[in-house]
Amino acid sequence: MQLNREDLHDAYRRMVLVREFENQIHRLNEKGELPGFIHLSAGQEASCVGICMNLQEDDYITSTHRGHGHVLAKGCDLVEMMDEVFAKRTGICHGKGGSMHMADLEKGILGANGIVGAGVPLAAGAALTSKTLGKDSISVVFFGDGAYNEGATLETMNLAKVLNLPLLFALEDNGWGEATPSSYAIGGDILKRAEGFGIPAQAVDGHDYCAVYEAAGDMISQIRAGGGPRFLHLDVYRYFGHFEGDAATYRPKGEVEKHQKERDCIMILRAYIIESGLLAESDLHKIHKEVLSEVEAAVDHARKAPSPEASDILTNVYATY
Amino acid sequence: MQLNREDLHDAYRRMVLVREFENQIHRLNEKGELPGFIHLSAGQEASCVGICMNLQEDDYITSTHRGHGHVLAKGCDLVEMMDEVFAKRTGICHGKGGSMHMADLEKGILGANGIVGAGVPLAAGAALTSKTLGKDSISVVFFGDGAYNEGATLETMNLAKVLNLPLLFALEDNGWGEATPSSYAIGGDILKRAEGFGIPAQAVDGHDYCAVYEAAGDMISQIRAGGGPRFLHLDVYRYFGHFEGDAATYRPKGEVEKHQKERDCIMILRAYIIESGLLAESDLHKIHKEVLSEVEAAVDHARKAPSPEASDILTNVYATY
Amino acid sequence: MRRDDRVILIGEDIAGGTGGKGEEDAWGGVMGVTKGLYKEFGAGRVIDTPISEMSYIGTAVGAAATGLRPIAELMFCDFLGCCFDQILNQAAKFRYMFGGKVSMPLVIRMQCGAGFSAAAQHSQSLHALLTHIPGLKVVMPSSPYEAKGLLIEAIRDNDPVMFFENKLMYDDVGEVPDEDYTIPFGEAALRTDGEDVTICALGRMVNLAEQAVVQLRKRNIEATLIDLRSTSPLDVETICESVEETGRLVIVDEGSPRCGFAADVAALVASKAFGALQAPIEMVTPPHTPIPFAPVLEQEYLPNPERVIMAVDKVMAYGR
Amino acid sequence: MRRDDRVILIGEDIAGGTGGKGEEDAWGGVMGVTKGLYKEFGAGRVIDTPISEMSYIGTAVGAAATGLRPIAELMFCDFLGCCFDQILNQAAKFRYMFGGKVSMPLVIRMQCGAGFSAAAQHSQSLHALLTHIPGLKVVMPSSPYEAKGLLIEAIRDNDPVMFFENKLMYDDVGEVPDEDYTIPFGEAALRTDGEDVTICALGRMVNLAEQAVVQLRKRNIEATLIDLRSTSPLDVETICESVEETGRLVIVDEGSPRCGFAADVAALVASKAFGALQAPIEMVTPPHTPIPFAPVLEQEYLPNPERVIMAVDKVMAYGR
Ligand SMILES: Cc1ncc(C[n+]2csc(CCOP(=O)(O)OP(=O)(O)O)c2C)c(N)n1
Ligand SMILES: Cc1ncc(C[n+]2csc(CCOP(=O)(O)OP(=O)(O)O)c2C)c(N)n1
Ligand SMILES: [Mg+2]
Ligand SMILES: [Mg+2]
Repeated sequence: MQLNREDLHDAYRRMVLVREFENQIHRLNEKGELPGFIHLSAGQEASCVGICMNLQEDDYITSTHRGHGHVLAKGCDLVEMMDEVFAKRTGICHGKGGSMHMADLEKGILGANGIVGAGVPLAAGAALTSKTLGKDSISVVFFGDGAYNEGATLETMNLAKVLNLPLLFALEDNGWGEATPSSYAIGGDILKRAEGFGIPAQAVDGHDYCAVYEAAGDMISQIRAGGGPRFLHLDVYRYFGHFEGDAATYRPKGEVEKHQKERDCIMILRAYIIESGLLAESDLHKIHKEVLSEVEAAVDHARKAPSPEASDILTNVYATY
Repeated sequence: MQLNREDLHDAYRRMVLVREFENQIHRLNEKGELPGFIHLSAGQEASCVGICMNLQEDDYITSTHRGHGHVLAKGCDLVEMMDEVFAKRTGICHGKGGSMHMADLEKGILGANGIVGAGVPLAAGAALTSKTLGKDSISVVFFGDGAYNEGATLETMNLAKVLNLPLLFALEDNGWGEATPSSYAIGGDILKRAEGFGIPAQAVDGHDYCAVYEAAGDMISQIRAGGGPRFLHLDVYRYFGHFEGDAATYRPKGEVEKHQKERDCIMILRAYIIESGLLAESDLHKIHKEVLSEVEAAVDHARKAPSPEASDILTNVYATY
Repeated sequence: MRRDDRVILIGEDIAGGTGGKGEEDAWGGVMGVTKGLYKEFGAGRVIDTPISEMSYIGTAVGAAATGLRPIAELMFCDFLGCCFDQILNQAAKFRYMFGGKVSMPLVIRMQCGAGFSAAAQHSQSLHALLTHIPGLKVVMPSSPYEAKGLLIEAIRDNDPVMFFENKLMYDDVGEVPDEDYTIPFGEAALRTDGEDVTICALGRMVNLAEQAVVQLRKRNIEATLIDLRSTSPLDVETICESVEETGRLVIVDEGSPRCGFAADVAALVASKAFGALQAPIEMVTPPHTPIPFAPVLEQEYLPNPERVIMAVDKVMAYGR
Repeated sequence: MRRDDRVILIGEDIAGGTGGKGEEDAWGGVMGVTKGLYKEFGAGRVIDTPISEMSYIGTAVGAAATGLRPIAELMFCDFLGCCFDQILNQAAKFRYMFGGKVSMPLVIRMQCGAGFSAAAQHSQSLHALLTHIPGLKVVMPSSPYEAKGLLIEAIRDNDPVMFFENKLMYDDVGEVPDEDYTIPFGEAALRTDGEDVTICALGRMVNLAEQAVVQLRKRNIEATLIDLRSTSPLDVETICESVEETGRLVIVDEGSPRCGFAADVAALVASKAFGALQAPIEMVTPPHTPIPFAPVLEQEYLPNPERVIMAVDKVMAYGR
């Protein structure tokens, strides 16, 4: 695999953007500035970015309750997203959706989703659109280890196989569905289950951006070529609790810190880039600084942005009534 | 395996009973005597009887829309069943259920079910009761190839594995879900899918009573011993249309007749019994005659039985209101 | 479908036989409604699915959000339980949750209605459940003419339309023009016009109420019979205007009574046209029980013209 | 659970951490309601499940039919969409379909309610959907005292009970006796007694209506405030008796208005106590929209004491 300088620059920037967006949200939430339920994905960046770097603008994704990374990586606008978590009228959903429902259909983003597993058939639908209209676009469904046990997910693995849909199943296994370990909740073997539905499946280290990028790239080319659905199992780790406020005592003490020190996905990519010589430490530093000020600026924007008007409550229920 | 004379006698009788019950219903329905949707299982008898011959009275089963065979084999009363399809007050559900909802909780029969796949979690529930109360009883869920693609089924395969429930998944693959072939609707390999959930799985020729009896017997002992769920794939064939009234033109012409001539499950058992010398042809003939007159008598009973009273409509909605 | 190739059909056995060795278009849906479309449009646009309602309804929802105009068939509305999330939380809410940035040109066709002795799991009329959900449109035609006009409207509409077809009406015969026409939602139709009492109904209940109206006319009771056509949007105006004239309201509905559609209309009138009401509102519905199998019980369960007449007599007698 | 070992708990993260390397009873449900029970009763009776609502709710249904008394937790009632068939077609109908030969001692606990900015998929109050289904009982407590009495009643009841807990009320504090007591379903409680107007509500809405009642009293308007406690069975008698006295009815409900619970009560009164009504029935509910995320919109969405007062003023002003 040969990653070029530009791609690496872009990938690194996106990963840092997701990370800093999440860190910022965490701080804002602790200060009590943000309403609603918030699920952060910090730690899992190599997965969403590694996959989305393979996608075209007209490809589709569906995401989860833990969706900031996916939608940022696919191209949601940072400022609009920040406005949305601040519940502002200028937000990407005009303040009606919030953290769990970020969407941008024009960029192929069918939305984060508060219902575990619900994004899976929706992504199959987007894939059916591509197939029916003869487009070469594909769909990616991001879902968690917990969602792997939902009927909607399992049914759709079969349906996607039967209809030979251009769909990548991206299972982000962070080891937990809320407080329940995936080792408890998933019966059998993860890859064999997917293969049992006739879907070629592969595991990849979700902390290693390059490995994700490559594995997803291979699968996506196969899918784009009409090969039907593929299944990618990504081993990832989330740093914060299940949602903001979760003390996460179900994890052994020190696990997070150990992980951050040894297996942080940004750290690993950073080391790779520097070793490859394609970008210098100072370039990465600069990216980081730029991202930080972008995020800061977004927060400023969001704080000042107007709230929805009371009358907005009645709009957009129907296209026509 | 050593099947004794008594068991074979009983098995043969039950299979013939199911067959003649179904044939009778078919004729009655053609004459317009029966209300409602009716799904017949004639042709598939070795499966339900071969499995139920391994069950105790306190074991549980759940069944499907095509449930006459399952519930007869598990011990539902013929006369009460006939009364029920005739919509009589003396029916097994007092005329409120009909063909699709035959149940007898006292015999461990949680009901036929009009919703494809719905019996699967219900059977898991019965298995959970056994496990929680420390009983050695187990549950069997009968379901079709079509039901194998339902979320309720797939979720429950995982749940049963995770909770290590005493549950036998009995997939009766008659090749069709309504008019859709299982070869089209099932992605991947049937056994591998079950194994992917961590459930030991095996296929058996569902036309061969002895093979079914033995395979199910092995699995049921393992389950009873606390081994957790098992999965049995039974290849079967239905003679009538999907429901009464279906011309079944999706099947190639002559397929049914060919099957009846070459692979009929009663014919195969008959040949085995005679060859084994345990029962004579005349014994079998006698069984057949007895069953026929039993079924006739049930029809007579049902014809004369009283219809429900109008006031019955309001009873049994709640235990207490 | 000829007019717009973004229109697709998706469901179980809507062709019937896809991939098999026998006839590939054997069924055309469990009632043969879509028969022949497979032959004309092929497996790419008339899509037989595995028995996986959550998945194929969700697929239709996702397809609708991304540019197709899917018509999904759910066979029996009783199966809503197997795909409800995709309707309740996805199709109905996408447009609102996403700030109006998406359209959902989706139609879900499904059978409803008792009378075939199909028992508790194949006879329900669950339009009230869907009417309760903001973001959905809910339609139930009362004749072949209405069915065509409302279905074409549904296909061209950009919101999720839940289309109920009473299974007892597939054999109904009626005048239907060959050409395309649409019937707008939320505009009720007057079947009969009379000044003594207003009767509101939907779907097959309209025809049953009409039988009552004919009987009543012989006794010089003149009823306005309103075919509501859609429950969401609902033509509240026409109902209230009629009640302003007649002062009496009877609602006939086949759904369960509690939090049902009859109650919905009654409540609207009791709050918006109370001043005009001269008698209690009468609701003719089944009892609050599951649907029994036995024909004698099922007939007891269903509304019928006699009960409509009794209800009218009751409101006419009030206060006189 | 101490009293009867057939009582089990089943759901997602009701222990929280089962099988993991950290704390095994980390959560006790998403709101910590069942915390501690795992330690007392163990994994055999406090059962963490995979995220598979259809399956574990169905498992609870099957277990209830065969002798256990399961209390399943659905976390948010919004997730009804993922297990609806087992409630609509199985739990609710078993007893009837099988001719009375089975009991279904099942409780499903679930959160409802907006006010946490949890947006459209985590804030709904879907009691009307379940009230529409014959065979279910539906309960919503209005205080800690009520919650305990109604929950114990639910556990001992032999029918499927759908138990709604408003997520804004988990921190409410109130007097709760230590000993066991039960509160029967279908018997409403009078919070206040007054002769000018009847106000009916459920759950959190009772408390909100009480604030309105206190305000109204200052203006010498005396309201009877009825806490209905359960929607199915419903205490129609108490409602109608009160309306016979006051002649005026306001219903406050957090569910969607169309085919909702407020409409249900209004329709019952408009048909059964019409003669007593002196004013249109007023319903205070959210608008017919999904639930918005932004707090300003969510406040606009929810009923509040001011709107209750406005509704009372309206019915009081009528005809004067
Ligand atoms: C249908 C449904 N069931 C349960 C929940 C509650 N819930 C929200 S997130 C979550 C865990 C999901 O686990 P996983 O899929 O592994 O995603 P992760 O949170 O680890 O990213 C659960 C149970 C839900 N939102 N929807
Ligand atoms: C949830 C649900 N979806 C669809 C149906 C309609 N239906 C009834 S039987 C059937 C086919 C079932 O196929 P299979 O499981 O193979 O059983 P078989 O009829 O072959 O015995 C279908 C689709 C149903 N009853 N329930
Ligand atoms: Mg996870
Ligand atoms: Mg089959």
